[in-house]
Amino acid sequence: MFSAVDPTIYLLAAATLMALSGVPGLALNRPAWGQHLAAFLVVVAAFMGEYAAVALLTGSPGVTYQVDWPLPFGPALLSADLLSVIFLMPLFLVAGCVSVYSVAYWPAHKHASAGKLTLFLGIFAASMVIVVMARNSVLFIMAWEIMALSAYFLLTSEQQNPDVQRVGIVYLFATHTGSMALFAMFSLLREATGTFAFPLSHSLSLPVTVAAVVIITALIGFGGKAGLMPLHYWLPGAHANAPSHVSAMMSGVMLKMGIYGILRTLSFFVGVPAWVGWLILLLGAWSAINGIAMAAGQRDLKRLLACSSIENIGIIFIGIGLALVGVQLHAPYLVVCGLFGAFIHIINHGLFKSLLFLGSGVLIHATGTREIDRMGGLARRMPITSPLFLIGSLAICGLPPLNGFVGELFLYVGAISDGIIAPLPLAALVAPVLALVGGLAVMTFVKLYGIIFLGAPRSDAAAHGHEATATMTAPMFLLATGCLAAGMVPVLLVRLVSPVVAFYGDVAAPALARITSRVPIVPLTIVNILLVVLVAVIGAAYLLRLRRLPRAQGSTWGCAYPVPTPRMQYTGTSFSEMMVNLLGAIVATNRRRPTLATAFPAAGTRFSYTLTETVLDRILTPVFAGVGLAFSYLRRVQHGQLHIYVLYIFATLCVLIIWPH
Amino acid sequence: MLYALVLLPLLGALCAWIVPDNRLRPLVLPVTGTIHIALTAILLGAAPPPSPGGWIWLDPLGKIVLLSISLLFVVCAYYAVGYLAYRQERPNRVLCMGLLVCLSAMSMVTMTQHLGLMWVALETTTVSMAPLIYFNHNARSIEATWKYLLLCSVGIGLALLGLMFLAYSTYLAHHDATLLLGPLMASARELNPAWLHAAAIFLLVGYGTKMGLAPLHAWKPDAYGEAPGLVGAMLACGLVNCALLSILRVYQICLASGTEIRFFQQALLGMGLLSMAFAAVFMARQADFKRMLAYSSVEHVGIIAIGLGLGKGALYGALFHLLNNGMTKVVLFLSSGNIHRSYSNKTTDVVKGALTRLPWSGGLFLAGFIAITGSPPFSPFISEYTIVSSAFIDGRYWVGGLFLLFLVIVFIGMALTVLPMVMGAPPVDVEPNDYKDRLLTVGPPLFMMTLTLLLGVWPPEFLVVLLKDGAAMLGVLS
Amino acid sequence: MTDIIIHCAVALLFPPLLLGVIGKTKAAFAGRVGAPYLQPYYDLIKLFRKGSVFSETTTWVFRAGPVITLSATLIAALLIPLGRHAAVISFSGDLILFAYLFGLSRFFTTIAALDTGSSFEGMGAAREVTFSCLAEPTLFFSLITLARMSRSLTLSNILTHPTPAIWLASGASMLLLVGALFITLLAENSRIPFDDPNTHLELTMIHEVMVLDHSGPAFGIILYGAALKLFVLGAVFVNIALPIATGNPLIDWAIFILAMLVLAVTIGTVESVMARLRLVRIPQLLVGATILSAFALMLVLR
Amino acid sequence: MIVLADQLLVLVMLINLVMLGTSRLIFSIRAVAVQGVILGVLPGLIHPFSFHLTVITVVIILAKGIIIPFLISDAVRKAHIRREVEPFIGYVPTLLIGAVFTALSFAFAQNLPLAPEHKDLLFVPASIATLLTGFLLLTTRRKAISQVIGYLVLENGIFVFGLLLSEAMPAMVEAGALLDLLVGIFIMGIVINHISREFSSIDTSRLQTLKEE
Repeated sequence: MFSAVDPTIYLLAAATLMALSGVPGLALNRPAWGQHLAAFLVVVAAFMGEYAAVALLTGSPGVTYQVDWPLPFGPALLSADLLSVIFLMPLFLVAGCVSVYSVAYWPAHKHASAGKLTLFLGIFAASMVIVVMARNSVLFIMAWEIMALSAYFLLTSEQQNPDVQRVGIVYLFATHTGSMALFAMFSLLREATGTFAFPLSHSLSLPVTVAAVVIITALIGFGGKAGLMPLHYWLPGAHANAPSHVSAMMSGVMLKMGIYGILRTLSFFVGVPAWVGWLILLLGAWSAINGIAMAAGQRDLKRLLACSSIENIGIIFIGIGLALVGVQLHAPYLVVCGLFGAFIHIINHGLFKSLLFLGSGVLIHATGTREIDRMGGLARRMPITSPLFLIGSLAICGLPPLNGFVGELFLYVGAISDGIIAPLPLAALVAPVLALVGGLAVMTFVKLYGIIFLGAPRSDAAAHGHEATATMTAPMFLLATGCLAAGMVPVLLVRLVSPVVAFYGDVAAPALARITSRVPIVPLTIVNILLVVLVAVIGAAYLLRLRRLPRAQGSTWGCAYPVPTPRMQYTGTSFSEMMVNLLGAIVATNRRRPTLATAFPAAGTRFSYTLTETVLDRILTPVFAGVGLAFSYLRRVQHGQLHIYVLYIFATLCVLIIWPH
Repeated sequence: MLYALVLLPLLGALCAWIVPDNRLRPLVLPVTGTIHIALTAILLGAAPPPSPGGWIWLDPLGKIVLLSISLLFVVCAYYAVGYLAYRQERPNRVLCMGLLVCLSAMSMVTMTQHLGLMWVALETTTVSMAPLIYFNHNARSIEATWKYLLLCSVGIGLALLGLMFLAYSTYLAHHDATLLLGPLMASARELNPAWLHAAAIFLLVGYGTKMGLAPLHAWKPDAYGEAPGLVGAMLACGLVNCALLSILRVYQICLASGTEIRFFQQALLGMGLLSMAFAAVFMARQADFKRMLAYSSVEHVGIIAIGLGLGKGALYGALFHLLNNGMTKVVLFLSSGNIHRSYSNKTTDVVKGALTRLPWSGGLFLAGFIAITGSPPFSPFISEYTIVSSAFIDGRYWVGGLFLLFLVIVFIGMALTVLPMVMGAPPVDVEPNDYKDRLLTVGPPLFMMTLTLLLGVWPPEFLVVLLKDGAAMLGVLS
Repeated sequence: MTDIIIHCAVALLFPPLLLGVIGKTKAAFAGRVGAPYLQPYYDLIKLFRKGSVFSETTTWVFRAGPVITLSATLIAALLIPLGRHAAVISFSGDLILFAYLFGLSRFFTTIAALDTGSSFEGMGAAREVTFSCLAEPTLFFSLITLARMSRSLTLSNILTHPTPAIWLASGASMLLLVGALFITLLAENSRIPFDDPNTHLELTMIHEVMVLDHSGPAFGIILYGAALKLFVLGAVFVNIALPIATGNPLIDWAIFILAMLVLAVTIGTVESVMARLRLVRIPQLLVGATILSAFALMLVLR
Repeated sequence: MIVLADQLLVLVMLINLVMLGTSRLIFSIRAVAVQGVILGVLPGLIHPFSFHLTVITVVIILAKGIIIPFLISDAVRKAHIRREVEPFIGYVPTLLIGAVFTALSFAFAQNLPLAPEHKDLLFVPASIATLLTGFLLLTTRRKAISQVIGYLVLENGIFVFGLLLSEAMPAMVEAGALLDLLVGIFIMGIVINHISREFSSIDTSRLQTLKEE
């Protein structure tokens, strides 16, 4: 049924459409029309893209397109294999949702930057399509850099804000260092293969040191983009300060491009060195624990979500690491489950993180702040957003019956089944790590959801919050439906991902079926349904009971204190204070503790703490300051004294003369 | 027709001298520039054969540089009309004449095969630009002019001595001194190595001073900083490229000699890396954005030198970068000139929020920054990537690694200067003047930026062939 | 089939009795007569007949909390083997689901608490999620230790795997496991020394303070859910600590119920002889339990 | 005749040392003028007579011996300065360095092979010594005028070497070189005038506002 037209051309057409979607808006003198048109175009492109992705997944062969461009890097090759598809699916979905959302969230009549934002959003999405389709390293780098730069322009939409400027510079620094690492990596590959085209998969065997350099540079370049610790330092600030729908794209899709890069690079090798798997596993675990620990202590809604992205990226890396370790240990369960876990989590994270970021946009729209300690009680005022946000929160905690659980389930099964009986059963430690991460995630998102939506409003803005328009909630609804469907019927996800795992992990179909059969997909569905039925039954019984019995309204029990005020509620700060204290070894905090003179603190006495961004605040900033100081000494050679300048010329002459011929 | 390239600007200069009206006079520039680039276009398609004496021949290397300067000039010429219209308070006779004389001399540099004549033309460009640096007539600009003049004169003097050494080495070989490129290359293997070596050193230092390779670059920040943006663009693109062409000629001779090239490449490589390092150190926290552009020019001259020093595949990149750097620098200098005018200030303490006050100029400056730091889809990326990848392909990992390291430092330094300039809110305490973006001050750099984008994505066929021919002349087997 | 019916019946009906036994034990230690064994049942029946008071700040989350918590716990109860009999629902990998169901119930308990806007309930919720973070790795260490021993991913196999023979073979690690699990059991069910359900000072409570505002049937559901949770985790503990199987199903059931009652008495004893720990000490004890279980895993892997 | 050329070259080198040792600007200018005249005479001594040669001799003597010194001394008069004050390195040390440089240039010249007809001449060492003297003046003197003089000396050094080639090279190049020199000095003179007007002094140590912090 898909054989008529090659799906790859659909993808390219979709990319073109998205790239150009913002252009009419610049020409039209009614910017709002341009925005609507752009949203329409992106949605069309998204449908085309999803259609092509499904076609490729169902076995339609992809064609490689070759463009003979006049640059000295060989022909530009474009094609989409199954690895590309797994990244394209969330990309198109999120891009479509975000573009619809942006019409109401960043309307042209309120924001002068809307035209620019729309333009770059289209270019951003299109460049990512090209990133996963490029089969020539220079084309890849170009698309990669366009992606990185358009992300920069997107996140600095509010460029007059000094915070935004600062995080913009940090982001640029991070992405540029990463790009330089990639320059080195691809140049080394070019040296090894003699062509700028990507090597075929499993065709490359390099000397040990070269392979090590290639992989390390790839980890720096791609891992930095993905937000892998310790190169995550740009991420919290960037995601927090970008417009929310941009954060959704960046977190839901762009971070995955880093993962794509690493997966693609690793696929070149005949055999990946043994240490790589362990290193990735370690970095993944570190990112997961540290990321969620950072998230736990945040008060800024979007910074919290951003830190949780680091955690999720860590989980994906744990999956990849398990797979690599599995290859090395000849443990098929580990390979298959690791890959399943990673791929499923890639899709899932795209769904629920975008959902949460879009939700945060609605909240910011309604309250005008990102501080969760100034929100509260919004569930009453936002009857649609609130349950959608709850679904996202449950999903991101990996709780059944939502989709987040499915990916983690695979990782657990992999770690416990094969990891535990391996000669070096370190991989099994993934299970307690994931458990700890899961526990922290529950804490974090209970706090997030509870403080924002529940209780009484903590500020006027929160008290007058309002529900968003349908253009904003509809995309969220779509994403939430995705979370729910994938979680209730996980077989959907498994069917989606199996061809990709078979393709990437080079696993034969029978082996794949044998291994997936050990992962409780069908029982999980049954249990999920049972759970829903139970909730429905108990809930119905409870409600019936409630209707029969007398009920009264009252104020919250204040433990005999008669006039409780909203300010007496627990805040996000107080909620996580204990945990942050316990996590002192992982995340450093900067506490501002008031000095108390009398038994009762004076009015206006505040206790607060902020998390120290260890890499940024403790390492990079001092290093930069030191280098700046050193440079300021070096700069004295340009002292303005002409005769010494002449001496420089003379000295150069002398040096060249005595230089060994 | 070749001679027209030289004579036409001189004629223009004469017109500029004659026209009495300060308002009308600048119009000579675009007229001349347009005809010049039209002639260039024709000549690029079909260059005449070498002149009978062999003195005049527009070879591929010359064509590349000619294309670059002609483009530069026409863009600057149109810009000048808008710029000088805004600065009517200053007499512009000297400026117009200087630009035209410089164009004439630069055209001469590109087409001559005689190193002596080339030297004369190059010295003419130096001298003709001196009064233009002094355009603003204040203490700072006189200081800059003085330093420029003295250092460049010393440099050009050393180059002259180098030429004499070269001539003497031919004299030793044949009892007949010549500075014609053809005979020099034909007999390069017979030249006395000691004299050739000395010649190479003196020419490198001499022309290197003109080009601004570290540590010979000391005049650059001062001159670029104090000259109007327009003149800065001429210096950074035109003069630098002409000096570079002279170095390329020496490179050709060294290559033909077979032995000297190793030293020459090493020296270029060393100075190139040093230039990038210098630029990296000076770019960070640069308080004056025009001086920052000067250091960026030092950096890019260094990149080209590294490309030449690496040889082989990097040569294509070096030649392409010559073109790209020029084009991007023009955008940066012209838009920075606009920003300077609008704020009446060029320190980054005051200049903030340029995107808000001058959306076009600010945007162009930002785009230029992105382009010059080697980000796709702009053309400098292509050339820089060619150079760095061929460093790795040659197995010169240290060169490649240092190159990338310096690029990162330069990028950070430049970002820390540029981004606060263009972003944020414009200062409130500085009285805004009536300067606005106009078609004539924004259109030319915008055109150049578009061209940069085009070359970065799909360079036209003729250019690719031209660059390949040029690289072939420098030793790449096409 | 009989086993399934017995399983469901025991799981549904038995849990409140555990609370009654614990109460009685504590009363005995205090030298009081104490409430009857069936008092929790009376309480539940009474609560289901009472009217409710709702705070103005609450939303549907407040009502959904107890319902979802109970549902999740019920399903967890179906996943574990009782009395050496396979669980009602049993599949490979169910141990992970088991642990995560508690996560789900915790999520809803705590957000229901936050829904009231009470500072005390917020405090309780914060403590609950914080301490359970520390308890969770222990559970997983224990489970993977057992999974490694039994080479299975099914709770029914894992939990029925320990036999007296295994106890003899690797007693040290089993002992460590049992110790760790007992601490987890106490912590997860908010018993002394972690929490005192009978205290009257809200500032020191964990679980009880979270349900201050619930009343009527909702409170009944919560009470029942808590008992069920105690039962489920207790059953896990008993399966490991008392690995006696006779082969006769009915005798096994009897042994199981007896063992559970003994466990209740033990908990009651612990509650009577120990004081509640200071809040800051609780994490230390929990981390200690984690280390015990990790050590057990190491011994098994050796 | 050739011997005379050698003696003149020695004189050129002596003048170098004189310039390094003196503090009086007018005296330096005169010394440069003398050096220029000598350079003008030199071609006539080493090449057979021709019309071309006569023209060159006249032009060089005019330019180097008369016009340029006049321009500079005019600037000196206008700026009311008499002597170089406080060079960056004292007169005696510069003199000593100059002597060392002269010795070094002899050693350096030994390494360069010469055509047989130039074998016994001092052109190469004299050229290099003069060049180095020019550098020394440029790097040690404070006044703009002194630096121009240093530049002139540097050019003279180059010119001395050029004499070896004056026969073999086309005239056009020499003429061009000379013209550029003239124009360069002329513009330098103008610049110096502007400097003295702006700063009421032509002490280049004042010209240090353009620098990095």
